[in-house]
Amino acid sequence: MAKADLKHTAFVTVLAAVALLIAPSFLETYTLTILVVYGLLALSLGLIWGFGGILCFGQAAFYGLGAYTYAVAALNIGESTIPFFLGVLMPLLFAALLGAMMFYGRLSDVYLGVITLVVTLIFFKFMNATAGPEYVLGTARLGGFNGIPGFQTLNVPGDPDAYILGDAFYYFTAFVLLLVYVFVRWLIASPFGRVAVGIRENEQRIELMGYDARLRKTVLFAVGGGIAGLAGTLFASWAEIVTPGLFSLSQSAEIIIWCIVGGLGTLVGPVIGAMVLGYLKFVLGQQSVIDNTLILGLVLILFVVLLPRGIVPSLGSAFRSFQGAIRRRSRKTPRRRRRRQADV
Amino acid sequence: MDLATVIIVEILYSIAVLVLISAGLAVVFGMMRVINLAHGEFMMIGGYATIVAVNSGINIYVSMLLVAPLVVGLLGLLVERLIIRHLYGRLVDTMLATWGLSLFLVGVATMIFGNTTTGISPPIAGFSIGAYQVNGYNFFIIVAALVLLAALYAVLSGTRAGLVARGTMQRADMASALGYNPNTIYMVTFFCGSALSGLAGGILAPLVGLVPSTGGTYIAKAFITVISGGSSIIVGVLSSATLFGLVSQVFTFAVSPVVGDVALLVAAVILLRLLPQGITGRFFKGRM
Amino acid sequence: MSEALLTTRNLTMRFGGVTAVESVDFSLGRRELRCLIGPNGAGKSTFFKCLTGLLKPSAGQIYIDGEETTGWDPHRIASLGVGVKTQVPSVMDGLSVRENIWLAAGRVHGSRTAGRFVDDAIDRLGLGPIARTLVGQLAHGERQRVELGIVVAQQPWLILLDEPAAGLTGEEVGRMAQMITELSSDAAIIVVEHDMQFIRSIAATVTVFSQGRILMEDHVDAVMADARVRDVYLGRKG
Amino acid sequence: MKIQRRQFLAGSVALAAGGVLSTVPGAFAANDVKLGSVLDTSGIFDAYGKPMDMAMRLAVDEINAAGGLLGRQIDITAYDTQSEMALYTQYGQQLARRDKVDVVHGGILSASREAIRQTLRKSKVLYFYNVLYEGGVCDRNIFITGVTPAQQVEIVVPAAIKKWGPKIYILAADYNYGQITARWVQKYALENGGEAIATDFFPLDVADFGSTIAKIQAASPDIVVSALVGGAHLSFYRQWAAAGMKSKIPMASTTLGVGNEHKVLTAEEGDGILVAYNYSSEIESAANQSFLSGWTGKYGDTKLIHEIAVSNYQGVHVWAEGVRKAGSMDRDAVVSALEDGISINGPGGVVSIDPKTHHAVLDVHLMEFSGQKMKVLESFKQRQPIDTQGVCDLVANPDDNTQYEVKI
Repeated sequence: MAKADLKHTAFVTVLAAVALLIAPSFLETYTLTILVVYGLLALSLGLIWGFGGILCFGQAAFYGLGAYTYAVAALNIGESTIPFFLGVLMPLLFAALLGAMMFYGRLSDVYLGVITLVVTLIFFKFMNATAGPEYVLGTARLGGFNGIPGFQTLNVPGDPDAYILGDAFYYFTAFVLLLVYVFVRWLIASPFGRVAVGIRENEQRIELMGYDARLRKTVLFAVGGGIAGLAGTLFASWAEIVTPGLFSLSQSAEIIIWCIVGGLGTLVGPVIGAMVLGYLKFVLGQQSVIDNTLILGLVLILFVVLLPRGIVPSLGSAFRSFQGAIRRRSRKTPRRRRRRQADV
Repeated sequence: MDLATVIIVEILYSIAVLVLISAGLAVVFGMMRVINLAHGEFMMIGGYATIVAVNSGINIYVSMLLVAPLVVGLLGLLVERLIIRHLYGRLVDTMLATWGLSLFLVGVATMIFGNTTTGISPPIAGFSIGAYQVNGYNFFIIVAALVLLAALYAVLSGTRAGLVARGTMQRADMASALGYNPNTIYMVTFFCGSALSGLAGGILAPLVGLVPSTGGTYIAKAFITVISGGSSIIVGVLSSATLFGLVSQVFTFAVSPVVGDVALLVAAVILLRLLPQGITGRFFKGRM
Repeated sequence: MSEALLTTRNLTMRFGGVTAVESVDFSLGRRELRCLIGPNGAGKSTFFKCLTGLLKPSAGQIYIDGEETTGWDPHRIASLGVGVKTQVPSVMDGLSVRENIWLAAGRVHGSRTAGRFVDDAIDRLGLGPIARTLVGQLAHGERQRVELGIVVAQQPWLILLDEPAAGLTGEEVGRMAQMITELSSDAAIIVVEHDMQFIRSIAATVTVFSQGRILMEDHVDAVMADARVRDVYLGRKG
Repeated sequence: MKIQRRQFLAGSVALAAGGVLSTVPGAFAANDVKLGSVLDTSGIFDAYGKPMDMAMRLAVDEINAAGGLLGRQIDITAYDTQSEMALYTQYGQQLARRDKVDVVHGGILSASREAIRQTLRKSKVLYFYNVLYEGGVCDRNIFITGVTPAQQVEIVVPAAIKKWGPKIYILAADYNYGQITARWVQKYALENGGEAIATDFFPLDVADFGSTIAKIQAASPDIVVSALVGGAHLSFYRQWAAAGMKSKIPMASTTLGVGNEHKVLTAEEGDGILVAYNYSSEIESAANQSFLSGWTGKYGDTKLIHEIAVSNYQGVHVWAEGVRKAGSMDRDAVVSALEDGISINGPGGVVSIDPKTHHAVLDVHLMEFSGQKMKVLESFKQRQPIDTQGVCDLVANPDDNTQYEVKI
């Protein structure tokens, strides 16, 4: 099993590396960079939702927190190495705290959704209300609705004047995405990850086996928060400005849509979903025939109703059932399974 | 003294608004275990229906109290047939699909009405309490919320349909055991819930500048109120609306509207942490 | 009963105004096989859930192997070495049979050596042919066996089984009884059960619950012969 | 529109083919002048963005019809940022690096300007930000043709105090613009014998002002000055009128009307509110008449025209004038030409560029809402951007690149 996993991971990583390397001949690297960042963000939710069964309506909170942490730290410190790590660490710690509060309180389902949503809203409202001069962290004004511009973007560690920009920045983010992908695959294949999947499937059973589900969910949630924060950090460096819009509900909605469209229970699915829809959004921005929100909404409805497992798993199972037909083995409809996964 | 009266009126008013904006969502959630995240957009459409009706010469009360609920109720029927009924029993999937619906409706409204703010004037003049002028329409809203709660109570406790509804709330298979088609019940429920959303949208339309994205400002509050209230429709909504209305207004007066909003949200987090099943999951169990 | 493995003292569980379990003093010896019976609502399932930690008792104490476990979370109780099978098969539908059992074995034996115990459990329960099938696709009886496999793989010294024979075919019931008898050579077992035939076939001591209290405790044959038991249990069951 | 659709289709096809998309707007002659535009023409800010887009296209049409710039036609590369900040960064980079435009006009909110300003500066693409804003941007690569708070406040506040009395209650949107404008109101109130007795800030999504209205009454000011922004805040004026306050406490505003709010409010709700802007369609001048008839010719009616649409229109013409004077498309040449003291005669009056700040010197008109129109009471010629002038001098420090917090 571990061997098959390894093979799978290696295969996907190499394929993705090749795709990311040749992509710049088709698209500008600044567009590709943001698509990769979106992919990373989708991966964070794909991990905790698809493999831990934790539906977080507020993944944007960690994304925004990562971006703001980086921006504030970069303004204060100047050199980007420490801010970069803080941008991952802060959301990770915050997610751990929030997760502990929720999971040790035995909240589930809808209530989990409400709390994460509400926490995101609090961030959104608070950040929007920080326009006054009294909201200063060190030398960084939080800036309210207008956000924080003009901070140091990513540089070669130790050399604040050697900016990582343009193509170099793209290759860096692509490398980060692959690295995180491999890390997450390893995590899922590890005993910890297997138990996490067990929790998604049946939390009570896992508890009755003697595992502490609360602790494991908290850890998984924190890892997801850290990855989202990493995406936020990279976004900040790409956009050169952070605004409260990062915490908005529509941002959270988009992450969920990416995962649904790409497919839950896989890691590649959400990443692909994010990239495809992210690109679609840019393309749609160049036309004014149909309202973009309308299209996004329609995509979400159609996927939930017609293709609830998302693109990648559907393709996968189409392939398997093709194999299955050859081997003349009958299987029960897999639809039931997905329903369980989504409802945990 | 006058100021105290004004503040009390404002608190009652904000509780009433929470009741109005949550009622439709609560009915659908309480009866069907479906969370309709397009609820805010249903309200927005109720608002537009009212404005269009008023502008085409229909009496404002007729527009708010009749046209808006009817239009949105019918829309709800359509939505139930096309989307919701494929997803019964899948709470999270319905949330996602209705989220998609909400985006879709915002898009449609934008294409029809544009993002320009529109609105109508409230039909009731302001009057004074001592040295203070207050918005007369606030009283209309407080009365509307009271009437709505009373009507809900009357229907649920006094009619045959209400009995079936309460049965269904307790156990989903009760209706079919009693010989009713659950499909019909769900359809009727969703119609009523949507109509209530439309009504709320219609009643609030004269107070706010309406834009297609207006729904977003309501959904979060309605969602939080309903979930925190728990599964009982009337007691749940009333208790959580009272709590949140009180908290947010007190902080709004004492500090600022932002702090009021944040206080409401923080109160919700604390409440859910302490009572993970909502208020009526712990107290008033089994009430309506 | 000087060597009691599990005792409860004055155990009480109330839900709102209803007292489901009232001042129960219960004791189980090492390697003892005990059945709990009683009519619906007698409190035996509530009692069972208090033992596993799924419910926190309102009053009273529980001791397992000398430690007080009152109010512990299920995972702490389980990690003492207690295996639990719930009423409705509690398994992980999205994972294969093997993965289900591996998770159980992995916690006790560590992920490196777990494989051996997994194979062993699969063999003992005859799950070999379906080891790679997703549990969600199995029939009810097979799922019951998978859950038992999960329990077995943990190698517990105390096993709590809630209605293991429910919904099984005649042949499967026989196999389950045999399995339980086998297990009882290494572990103490509590079985909550309705099926008198089944209880007879494992020939155990029986504790009868009625209205939240223990009505009597004796060998199955004596219990069956008792008039009070017939009144509250068999009589009502009709 | 047609071109956009073609782009859309091209994009979709490219998407289907796995992202094979390198040149989208390629259907133009190579030596055309390329004007880039980034505006929110959809999403919550489209009420500002759409008319701005229309105004920009009208201005370009006029220039092209008159023979273009330096004998070359202008073609437009326009992106809709969908009211989302991340898309500004995206399209800003796209305009500078892929489309290689000669100038960018656009940005609405200050945040959107800051999202693209540095990118355009680094890529040496001239940038025009044509919107009423909080002031203080000091950057040689940018020109700003909208009014700033001091230009408005120095006119509207003294007029209001003279008319109604000294005690002022300030309501402002809780972001840079509102915060800074509120301070200017406080300053000019003091200088004119008035006093700001209270200042409240509201996040942009606050729509319920009941408690605020009660608080204002408790303070009983002579005037309410509002710098509220957006659709949700419009509720304030409605609730204010509904409470019967309109006849009791008069109001002045620095923002109401910028998004055509005077046409959304009824006459009863709006009448009598005092404002000061660069433009009103009621201005009687030849330049305005020809602008209005041009707009009618292109779009049918003039109801969408608003303050910042006119700013955008004037901005495009200012830029064109600069190019003509420079006789070249070279950025540095155009900047120098603009710094030389260019002026045009726009619909809102004469617009000239202040070389020290790259901000506009404008006519500001004191106006009053009346029957859903803005009636001009008095015009003030050529008001200097004194707020930004206090902190910024690009003649002395051409390498400056900051948005100053204007000192008051």
